[in-house]
Amino acid sequence: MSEQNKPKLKLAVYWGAACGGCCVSVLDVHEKLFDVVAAADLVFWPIALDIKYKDVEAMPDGHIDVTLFNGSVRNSENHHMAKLLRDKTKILVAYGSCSHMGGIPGLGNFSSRKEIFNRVYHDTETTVNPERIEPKEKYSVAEGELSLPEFYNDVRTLDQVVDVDYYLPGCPPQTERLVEVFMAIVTGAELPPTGSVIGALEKSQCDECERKKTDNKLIKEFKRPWEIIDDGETCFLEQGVICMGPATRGGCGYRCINGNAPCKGCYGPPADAPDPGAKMMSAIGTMIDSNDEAEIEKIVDGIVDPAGTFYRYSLPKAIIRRKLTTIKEN
Amino acid sequence: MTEKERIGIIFCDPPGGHERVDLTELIYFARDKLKIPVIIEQSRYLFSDYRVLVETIVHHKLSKVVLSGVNPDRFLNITRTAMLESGYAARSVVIADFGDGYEALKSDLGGLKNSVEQVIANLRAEKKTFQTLNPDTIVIGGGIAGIQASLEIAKAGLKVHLVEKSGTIGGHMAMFDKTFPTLDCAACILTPKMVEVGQNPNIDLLTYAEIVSVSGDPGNYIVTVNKKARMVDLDTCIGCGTCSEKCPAKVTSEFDTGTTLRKAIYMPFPQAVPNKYLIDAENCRFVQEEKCGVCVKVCPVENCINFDEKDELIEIPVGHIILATGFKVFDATKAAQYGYGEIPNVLTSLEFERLINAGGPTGGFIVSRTQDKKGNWIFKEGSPEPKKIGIIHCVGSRDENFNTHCSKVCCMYSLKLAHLVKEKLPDAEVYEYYIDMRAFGKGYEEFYNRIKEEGINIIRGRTAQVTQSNGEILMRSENIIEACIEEQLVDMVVLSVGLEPGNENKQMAEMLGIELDQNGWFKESHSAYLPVDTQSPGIRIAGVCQGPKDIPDTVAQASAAAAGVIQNILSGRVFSSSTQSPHKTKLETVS
Amino acid sequence: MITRVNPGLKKDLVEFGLQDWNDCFHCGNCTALCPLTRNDNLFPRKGIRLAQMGLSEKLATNVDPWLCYYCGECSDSCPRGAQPGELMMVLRRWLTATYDWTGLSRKFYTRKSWEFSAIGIIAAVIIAIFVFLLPPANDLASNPEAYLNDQGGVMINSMVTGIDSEHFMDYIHTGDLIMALIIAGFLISNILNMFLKVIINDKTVRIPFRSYFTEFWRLIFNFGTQARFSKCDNKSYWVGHLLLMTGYTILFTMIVAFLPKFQIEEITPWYNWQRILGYYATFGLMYFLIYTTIGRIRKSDQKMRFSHPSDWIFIVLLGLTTISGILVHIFRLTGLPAMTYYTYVIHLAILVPMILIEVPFSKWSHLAYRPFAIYFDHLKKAARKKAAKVQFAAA
Amino acid sequence: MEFEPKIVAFLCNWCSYTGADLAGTSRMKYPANIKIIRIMCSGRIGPTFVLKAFREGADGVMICGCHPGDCHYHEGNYKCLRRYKLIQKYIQQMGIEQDRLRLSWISASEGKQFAELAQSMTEVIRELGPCDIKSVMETFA
Amino acid sequence: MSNIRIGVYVCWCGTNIAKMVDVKQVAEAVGNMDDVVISKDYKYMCSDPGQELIIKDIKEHKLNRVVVSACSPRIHELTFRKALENAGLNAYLFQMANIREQVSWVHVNRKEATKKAIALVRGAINRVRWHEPLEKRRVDVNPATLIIGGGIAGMSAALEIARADKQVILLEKEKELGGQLRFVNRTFPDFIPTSDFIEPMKDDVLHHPRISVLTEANLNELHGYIGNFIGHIQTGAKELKVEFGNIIVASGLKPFNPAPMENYGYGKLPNVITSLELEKMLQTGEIRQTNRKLPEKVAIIHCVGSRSSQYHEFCSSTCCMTALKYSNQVLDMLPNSQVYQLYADMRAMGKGCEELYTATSRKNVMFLMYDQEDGLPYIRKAGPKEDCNLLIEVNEKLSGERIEVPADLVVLMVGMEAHEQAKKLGQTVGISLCGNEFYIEKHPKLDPVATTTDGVYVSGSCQSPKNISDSITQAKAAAARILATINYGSVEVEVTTAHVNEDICCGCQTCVRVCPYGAISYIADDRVSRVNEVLCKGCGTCTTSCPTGAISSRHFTEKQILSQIEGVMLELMEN
Repeated sequence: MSEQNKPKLKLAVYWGAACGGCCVSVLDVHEKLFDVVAAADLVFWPIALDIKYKDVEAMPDGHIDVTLFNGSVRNSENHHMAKLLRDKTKILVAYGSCSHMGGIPGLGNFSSRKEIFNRVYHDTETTVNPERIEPKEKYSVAEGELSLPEFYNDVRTLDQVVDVDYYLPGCPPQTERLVEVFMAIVTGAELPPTGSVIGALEKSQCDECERKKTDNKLIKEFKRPWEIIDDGETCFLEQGVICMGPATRGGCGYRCINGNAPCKGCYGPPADAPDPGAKMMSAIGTMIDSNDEAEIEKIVDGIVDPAGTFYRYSLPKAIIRRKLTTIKEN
Repeated sequence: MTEKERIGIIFCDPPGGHERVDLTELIYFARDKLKIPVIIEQSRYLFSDYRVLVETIVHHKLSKVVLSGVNPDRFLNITRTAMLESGYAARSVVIADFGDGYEALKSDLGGLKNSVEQVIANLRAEKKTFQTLNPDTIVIGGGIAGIQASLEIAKAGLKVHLVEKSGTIGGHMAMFDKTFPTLDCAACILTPKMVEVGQNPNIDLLTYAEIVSVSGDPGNYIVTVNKKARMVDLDTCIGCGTCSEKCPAKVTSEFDTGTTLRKAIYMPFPQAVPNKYLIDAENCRFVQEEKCGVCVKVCPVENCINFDEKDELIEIPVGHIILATGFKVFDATKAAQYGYGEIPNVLTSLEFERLINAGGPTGGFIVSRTQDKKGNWIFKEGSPEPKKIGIIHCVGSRDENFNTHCSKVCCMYSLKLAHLVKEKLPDAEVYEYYIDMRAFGKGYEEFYNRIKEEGINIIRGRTAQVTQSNGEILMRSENIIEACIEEQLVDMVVLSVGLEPGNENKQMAEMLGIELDQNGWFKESHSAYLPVDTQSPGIRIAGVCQGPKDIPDTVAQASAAAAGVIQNILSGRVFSSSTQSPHKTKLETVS
Repeated sequence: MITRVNPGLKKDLVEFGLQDWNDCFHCGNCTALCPLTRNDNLFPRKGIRLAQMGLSEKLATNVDPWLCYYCGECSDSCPRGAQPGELMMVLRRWLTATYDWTGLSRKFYTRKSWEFSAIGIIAAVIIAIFVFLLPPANDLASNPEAYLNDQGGVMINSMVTGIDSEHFMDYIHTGDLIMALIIAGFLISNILNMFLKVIINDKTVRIPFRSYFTEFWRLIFNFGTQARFSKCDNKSYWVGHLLLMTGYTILFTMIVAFLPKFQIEEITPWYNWQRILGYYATFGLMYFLIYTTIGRIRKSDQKMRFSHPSDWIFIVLLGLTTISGILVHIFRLTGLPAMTYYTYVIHLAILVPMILIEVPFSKWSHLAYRPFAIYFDHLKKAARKKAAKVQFAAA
Repeated sequence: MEFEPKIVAFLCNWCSYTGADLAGTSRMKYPANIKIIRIMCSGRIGPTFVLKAFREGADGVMICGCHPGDCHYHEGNYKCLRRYKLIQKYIQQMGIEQDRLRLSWISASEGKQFAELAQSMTEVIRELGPCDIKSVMETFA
Repeated sequence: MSNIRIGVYVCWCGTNIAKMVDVKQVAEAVGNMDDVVISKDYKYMCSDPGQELIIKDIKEHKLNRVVVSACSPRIHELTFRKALENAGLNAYLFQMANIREQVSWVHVNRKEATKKAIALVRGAINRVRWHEPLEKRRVDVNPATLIIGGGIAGMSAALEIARADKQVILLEKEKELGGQLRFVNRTFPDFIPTSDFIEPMKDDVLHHPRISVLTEANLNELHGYIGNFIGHIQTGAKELKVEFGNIIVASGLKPFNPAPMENYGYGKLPNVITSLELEKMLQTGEIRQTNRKLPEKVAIIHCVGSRSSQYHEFCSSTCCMTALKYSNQVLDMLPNSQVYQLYADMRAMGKGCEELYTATSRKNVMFLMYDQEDGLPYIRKAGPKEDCNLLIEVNEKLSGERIEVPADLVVLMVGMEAHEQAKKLGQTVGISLCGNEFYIEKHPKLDPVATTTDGVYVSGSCQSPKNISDSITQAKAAAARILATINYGSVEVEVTTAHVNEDICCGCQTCVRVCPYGAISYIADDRVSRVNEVLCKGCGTCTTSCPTGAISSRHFTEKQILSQIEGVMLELMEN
């Protein structure tokens, strides 16, 4: 009875630079959606509801109780909406790897805006653009001025532009975790301190990974997953395959590992390792089994793309979060 | 000691021990004449079980036991063990041997009586009681041996006085550049130890001090030390060096073996411990002529420099003495055929050691000695580098004209020096002349093989003569393996001078009542078995003052000497058997 | 070629006066110090080594000991007190015995009784000859004036009687010649033996025939000058030795070749060449004798520290010969015919054994061996040089 | 104003820091651009510190440890060497010249070598010019 | 973190710093940083008044962090830590900035130097903010000691410790004590019968109430750490579990077997014997050939198996002198015989040894030198007509001749080599082997008896071949270390160790192999790794290798160092 009397939670879901997978993961609640709707009103969700930005702008500050913001901040629109939703929301949740750590769009930091434009609008083999037209932020037509969001040089995570209350990692986050979190909010359970990662384990993957682990982590040659005959049981690292598991939070359900693929790190680092790539690089460096300089170099060369490997989901969050040369072209 | 000494005599049964012998007369003699309270004549039962022996000793409250009879030394060990167990020193067991067996009872009873009487008299005459053992130790000499021994004892929580005659500890090792065969930098491994000595609260460091006299007995010595006037207050000096900068008096530096100059107020070397300055009174203008005093004016600390300071005699009561006085190097001027002192670029190995040392006169550059404007021969950075260097082994060692002993370390340090030359001057040619290559220790032979591969000419044959020839130096030797005379022109000659006993050894030995061997090193009490003990219990020797040795052996000896001290103090029984020779001497105190 | 080591040689060498040579640990100090040593003649160490190992054949081939003049510096600075210089001396004795085919030399060196007996017998024979065949004139003592010449000196050829006494001088001269022949015979045969051992037995060299002549001057030169000795650091030895050498040679030549020229009745004036030469020789001998005797008694010097009996016998014999010779001369000049006769007999009784024994069999023989050693050594060098040249040309 | 490189040097406590001290006590001169951070062992140095230094505006980073075989902790310096190679590869990918990061072995007695290293590193960085990574990262749009 | 109160002190060091660095400016520049309560400069911080100043300020201003910017921390870090302790503050809440060795003494531009000094001080301030109080820790030491090996070294060590009234357990794998010295009858250079001291020593060891001797015993397993070891000892069929605080390994060595060296024909030719066989003959008092005749010529060949490129490269150190000893003993017994010594270099070092060499050379001994690189001596049987049994062919180096040595008896001075069990024992107790299979010591110069495992010591010939007195010296040295720790009752262990945050550790075990001290182990039950902080020396390698950030190094935490980097790099506001 009392629950019915309580005002329903106001919920918003928004996507920045994202693939949409996160929104799908919200949809994946399936029949539980009814429970959600029973407890909350969805006040803003561009892919599902037709609510305009100006409607949101019209909301008083703190109107929305919870916003799930997925996607990273790639352009001025993302930036604007992040700020807007921050103002309007009591609890802003960075939902999914992209808003948490930059995610796959974050790999855009290996290139500058100019490089990206060149690739997309000129260099791609299928592109026919003899006039070398590029998107413009403002374009005057007869009807007036048209505008496009500004494409930023840099991809940022949500918390690099606004304050974030909670992080719900994953690419995409596990739907079960979302439901658990949501239910916790609804039932008014005591919330963890702001800034916490929710919906994931404190410990990293290895804690519950079922593969057999020993201290024999000595690597003479780095291998790609297809280069080994995986017995399905031995720790990937002990087989020479780089697995981000030790530097990645558990809670994802080990889907990759269960599917005999090493962890790529989408769930982000445990609490004391803010830069999982650096941590993993450090650990992997230690595992190289040689004291001879030339041999070490040879082994290191076996890692084809260290930056991409260690920072697949977290580049914008890394200590050095973008490639250096790009700005010079701007 | 308040409690009266209780002496017991045990007559040991003859070996085999079936026949009983009549000891009546001896027993009466012992009881009535010698007034020995406890006489045990049936020993077989006693020695059958160690516990019985202990019980008997405890029961009779024996503080000393005389073992008599035929071959009583059979039971010496067990009795000693029992005495140790009962809380007495092992030396409280003495032997009065019957010699040829019980036959003597009939033929030479008078002689037996005499011998027993004498032993007892000796025992009673021994007034030394060690129950007030002083747990402090004095270590004489602040080289690596003294440092190691002091640290070892101090780490056991015991008090050590470390006396060093120069202004800093460190000894010869501090002067070296690298150590063979690992080529560790000597300073890198030594200075932390020196700092540790300076900081250890259990170590009372007395530098610039000399031993004047020693009195007392083992366990309770009084050592009189002359603390020479440093004239700089150790507590307030902050080691800033301003005084030294301004001091006008220059003298040759002992630390750099005369290759550089130092001031009259100086710190022996930058890493010295204590890291404080001192005034060399003999060369100080103020002390000598009462003119100058500039150091006092520039010193930023008030009352730090005090010219009125006088030498001070202090008495240090200690229980043990460890001698670690080290060595002096052979005076190469004595070997006139090598022209040392006449030919400027003939150096001793110690000088060369300073020359290649990064902290040395040229900052580690190997250069020839050149003449400065005043005509002094000095090492100066930027002087021409020698292109050919000769190294002569066994200078002053293995030579009847000087020292017959082998100095043990010269072969290895010469190889090391050759290596360092090659390292610093890869194009230089090095010629080493040796007699036997004594690469004896761990990793040494391997080091020798490595050096051989570095392109150093290692020639068997002792250089007979070094002469000057048109600005170059001519070394004449026989290459024994190649069977030819080698006349080698070089730019620099390094004499691998041997080690000699220190000048003060003789006086020290007299003062302490210990012996020197024929070469002048302190004599250990048993060459194989007791390498760090001396004839005098309570005095131990460590390091090169006992005989030439390398650093690891010196360190091991220092620790071993410390072991004896700690052991004595820990056991509370002062001079256990380990301090004495196991040789048996009849009718004397055996321990 | 493999050689067997023979520790027995040591015992042999001890008999020739060997001291502590086994102390040597082969540092090479002695060789490097020696101003005379060359790459072809590494001594003393090489010799010590061969001796220590008992390689006697190699030693016999080796002339190095003769090239050493025993300045003693090597022994002085030897780090082990091994007396390399003295060993060279011992080896010279041993070599002398080795070259001597008669075996007498070995006996004289190793058995004192043999040497003394030999000296005694020869002296006795000389004295016997005089006593029985050439006794003094009957009135030699009672009527000395009769035997004086105008100048008041003794007429030396008239002081004997006996058979054919007027040919006294001829007897003596003949005796001298016989003596010279004997020693020449022994010496030459010994030198031939030396040649056999040093040159012929050494299979490693083939002496080019020409060299025998081209190198011959060295023999003469070194015999006359002792030039090598002068290279030793202490020159005073060389001076003494040269004085001795020349003096001795002069006297020897004079008595053997020119006796009739100066054993004459009249006294020649002092500036006569014979007398001047004679005085020079006497001075030379006396200088050497005094110098050596004092040195050996005081053991002042390394080379004089160890005195083998043969050294003393040599000094004593030479000394007595010289002194008796001087006395003969003085008695002659002062007109004491009887004294002249007796000292003359004594002089001969010492001189003859000395020359007969010392020259071919003992110490004095080095007079000949040394220059020959140098000669042979140069022959070998020449041979090696040629061999090297041939090899070089072939290459 | 001339470009003054900012260089962070991580020195192991036992060899290199002592070596740098020796350079000091021997009054050897080297440029003031080097700022030293003491670490117990070069084996403690990982990408985090290096990247952090670049991120905070360092134009160059130096890592110094004991010579191979001399490590106070046996083989921390080898661990460092392995990581160093990997970091080198990574920073290159991130557009930072590899010369900006240098690993050198400096023993406790090599004060002179340290001073020379500091000198040469400074020159190399001066040649390379400033590392803009800090400003680049701060530029958002 | 709000209650952090930092005091900053900039030292002039007389003119040493002040001449090149504007110390006042430094103090001012950092004075306005967050949490900095006071910032002062003073002439001599290390002097007593300087330290007093700090103590006074700590009390007055309730400082809880202190930064001193002066000389190298290697010189005065301890001094100031003590000052903090005197003021009642934990010693580790302190950081030094080295502006003397790293600034004033090496730079020439005052402005630059001042700028750098400010940066360094800022780094220190940033770092000290994150410092945590650390407590010094000690572990208790079990006063019992385990000694492995009952040779001269093991026995000496045992007696040394037992005589100080401390318990010793002595393990010997053979039936009786004595080790290699059982086979040696006299010492060099003094010819003292070894029984003179070995026998009394054995008696002492066997009788000593403080020594438990276990013969035919082996150490199977070892657990624990310094002061607290537990060993499983196998004696016969029994396995004992023993607790002790320290271990001395004195397991000795074994002689080289010359059988594989064909040139010597050992085992094939009669009358070719090893030094040990000769020693046995000397012990029985008879030296005889195989056919019972007395030998007249005895040849002794040195360096058999030692100094060889094929067998052992190292020098066995004692054989030269032993060979000289044999020469004398043989000549004493057979005065008319001839001895030949075929040696390479005569290594007569040590007290009295050169003198023995000289004395020996004066006897019937012929010294012949050979060089292994120039071919080894070759022994063959002599013909029936020869006056000897064997002939040795060799290139004699001192004469350059190829010679032949006749001999009736040839003695091979076999070198020494490590025991075959050395490796296994080393693994059990945690000592590594060096290239030649001997145990490696902690530091070849200054720590010749300790090993990299605390509480485990080596002594005697298991570390490298040694003579008697050196073995005994080493044994006593090891005993000294142990007695010192026992006397203290406890040993201090490293404060700045690593530790694992078990809430984060995922058990990936990357760290386990990284630790050079074996201090980290994986606890399977808890699925985490754990650091044994007694063994940890605080190098921090594991911290850096931990991919989860679960391990941190005390006093060198990630936060501390990263903040220091930030501080050092803070741009100075240009004036």
